Amino acid sequence: MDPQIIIARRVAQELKSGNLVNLGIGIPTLVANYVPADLKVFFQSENGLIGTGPIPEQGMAHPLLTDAGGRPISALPGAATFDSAMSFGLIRGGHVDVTVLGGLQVDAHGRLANWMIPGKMVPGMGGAMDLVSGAKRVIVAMQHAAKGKPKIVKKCNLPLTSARPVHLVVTDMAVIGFADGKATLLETAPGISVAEVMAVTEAELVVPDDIPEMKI
Amino acid sequence: MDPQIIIARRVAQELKSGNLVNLGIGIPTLVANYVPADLKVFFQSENGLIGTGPIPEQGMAHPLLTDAGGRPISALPGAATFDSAMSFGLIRGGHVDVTVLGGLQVDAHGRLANWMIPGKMVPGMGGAMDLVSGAKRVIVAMQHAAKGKPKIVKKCNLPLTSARPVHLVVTDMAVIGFADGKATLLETAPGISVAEVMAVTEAELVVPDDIPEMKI
Amino acid sequence: MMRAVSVEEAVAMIPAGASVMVGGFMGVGTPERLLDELVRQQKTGLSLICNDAATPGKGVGKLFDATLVSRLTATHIGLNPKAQQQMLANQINIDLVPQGSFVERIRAGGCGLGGVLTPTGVGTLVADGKRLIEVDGEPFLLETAIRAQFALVHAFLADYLGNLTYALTARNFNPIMAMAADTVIVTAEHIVPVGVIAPDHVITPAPLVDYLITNG
Amino acid sequence: MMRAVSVEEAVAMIPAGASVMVGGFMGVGTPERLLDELVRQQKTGLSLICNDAATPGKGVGKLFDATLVSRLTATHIGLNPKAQQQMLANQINIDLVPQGSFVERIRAGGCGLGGVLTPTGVGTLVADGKRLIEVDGEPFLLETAIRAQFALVHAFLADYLGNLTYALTARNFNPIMAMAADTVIVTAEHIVPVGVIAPDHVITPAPLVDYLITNG
Repeated sequence: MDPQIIIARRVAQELKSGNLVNLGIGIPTLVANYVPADLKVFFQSENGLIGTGPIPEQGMAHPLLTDAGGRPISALPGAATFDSAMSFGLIRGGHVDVTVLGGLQVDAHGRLANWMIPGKMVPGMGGAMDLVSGAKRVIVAMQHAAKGKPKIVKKCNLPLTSARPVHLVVTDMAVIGFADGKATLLETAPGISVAEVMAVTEAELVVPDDIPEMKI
Repeated sequence: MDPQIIIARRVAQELKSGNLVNLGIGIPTLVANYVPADLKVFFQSENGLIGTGPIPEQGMAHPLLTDAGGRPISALPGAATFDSAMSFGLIRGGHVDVTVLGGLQVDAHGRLANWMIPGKMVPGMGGAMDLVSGAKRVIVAMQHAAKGKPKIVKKCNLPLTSARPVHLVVTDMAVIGFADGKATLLETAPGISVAEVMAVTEAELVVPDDIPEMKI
Repeated sequence: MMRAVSVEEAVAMIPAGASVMVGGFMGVGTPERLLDELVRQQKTGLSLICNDAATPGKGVGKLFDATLVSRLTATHIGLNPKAQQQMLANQINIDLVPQGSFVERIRAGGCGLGGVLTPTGVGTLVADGKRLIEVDGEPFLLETAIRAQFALVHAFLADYLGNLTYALTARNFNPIMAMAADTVIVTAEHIVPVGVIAPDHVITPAPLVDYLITNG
Repeated sequence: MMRAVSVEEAVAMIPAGASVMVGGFMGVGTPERLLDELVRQQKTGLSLICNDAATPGKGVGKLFDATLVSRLTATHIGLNPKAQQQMLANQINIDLVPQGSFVERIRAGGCGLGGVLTPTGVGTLVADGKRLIEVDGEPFLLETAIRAQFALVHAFLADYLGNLTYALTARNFNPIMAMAADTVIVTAEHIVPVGVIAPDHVITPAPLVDYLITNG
């Protein structure tokens, strides 16, 4: 299975009926494709919409209805639009139940870096800092390693997105939680051993006796 | 002429076309009655409306359309409604061009007390403190003296509404400004002499050579 | 996910002594059915957060009639003699807040802000015990966030998902309070199917609402 | 009082070097005609306040194409390579702000607040040079108010008085910026008679608008 699809499928299982969910750009966007049809989830687009629907059919897009990347989207029945102050009031105020974001690095305590590579990539933090500071639950969806280089590290050498730790990291190899402020291996991907995960994880990992396999 | 009508007529002359105006309860409310028909003034009701119209005809009132005192009002074509955060954003943000408020005392520098008589009247400040702190121009509309006791005093012994001075006080006897931080007599009411004004004014008054009579 | 419940069930969830925000301005835009039921179930010792005390027999005035309030945060209580008597007899602990600061404190509570800096109240009694913070040489009061256990909100239209709109001056504090409480309970003048309220006309998006009171 | 003017007249009022807020999110909800005219009139050295740099050829992207921007306050510029090049070449002085803080700072500027306390950015690069203020033991960053000389706003409907509504995700920063500038200039998809926009659907009340660009 495609690594991105493993991640998206597994993250989708974290969503509960009634959740207000904000998905970041990249792998997180794919999560919407794997939400069971009977699960009533509200997706927020931080440019001002709750109730984002699929990409509209050819010829049905409206230029004033887009996602945060400026791409045409649709709105489901019961959608709501609002200004940016409200959008970030929802985010920072803890009204977003789950946010799923991409990551460059996550440290041993769950702190995320995902907005800047000094001297190289300075696009700006957009809404990421508010999402990590404010959402009830923050899930990072990313590849476990970049070209063999661990992304779950002892200490981030990239600038942090927030001092607040994330709740869960879901990669193509593992699910890692930070319940007691320590990176803890919770699940491995199908066919991946604990040793293989450890080999590409720089942060010290708490490894409980029983590590179930992801059910995807 | 009724003292309240003298005041209301004179205050109405301060309003300009396009002004956003907030009128307090009491004498200030009467000001709306004396605005020339060709002057396009927007009246705000701080409970969430711009474009307040006259009291509706018998049987035409709606229970969800009231002024800040809870009394039925109407809305003019082009009216706008909004929540209280917006209402006070408009007030504190300097978008209200003129507010007209009642007063208990005004001191020699133009500082107003109008919300509390300790141990006697503690209704609360409502929106008065925001209006005096935020409106572009603050006009106090009040009787010059209460039972012969001056209301324009050296120093307020009642709690201040704001540390920011008001711009103009209009009474049944005089118009007083505070341009240089000093109470200055600008006009007298018809038939009232400067000496009569001075006799019931406790604050030191700057009295220019030429004091015109109010044109009402 | 919003649940539709009877008014009895909803109020049964509110314990005596709870902190409760109630929408409305002089009783306009107040969830009367919830207030009637609070009285019927005799929920005593409430910490009430409401713009005003309305009038006896109307809106939150009913809570004072039944002496259910032990703390009150409000901007004015001038038109409810019972609330004033209870305050002067020290039966109610009262905190009077300027209206603009009142709504910003609630907004801050709902939007994840620690507080706001306002010029309102600087140099007055309201500044007592509050931090004065200078920005570019200008003094501001730090007004900190307020939240409550329950927000009782009255809408004009609610759809089956919980999207809300408000009518005219009945909007006032309702949408702000709907963000600032752990549990949000809503009454509506009309309950309508999903899709009846256009996305651009939704003021309170569905995920903010916990309980909607059913008709009858 | 709002005045209807041509796009040429409106932009002629903006001097080179002015501070200008522009509504829009990735070019959606941006007043394109005003941007085209800024380019035509070659208004150089602008201090631009806008959520993002859009993309070349679209929205504020046009200002970077024409190298008219010398300062930029934004939340991300990742999708505009020209803006990134100009930043890396030190042709633009750039201030990156988290999106929730960005909109709250503008809201504060428009609503007469000195600033807000936000948890976003605490413990990150964003905290550099900012005051850390504790409330009940929790650390917050003080984010101060932003205003501009001009706000360029794009609405969906504008009426002859200047009342505005917005459509779908094109609302974003427009109504917030419409409160935070000395002069507010508006383009609208449709100009309609007074009364066409219901009072409850007005997002920006008429008194906030200084100039409305006429059709054609």
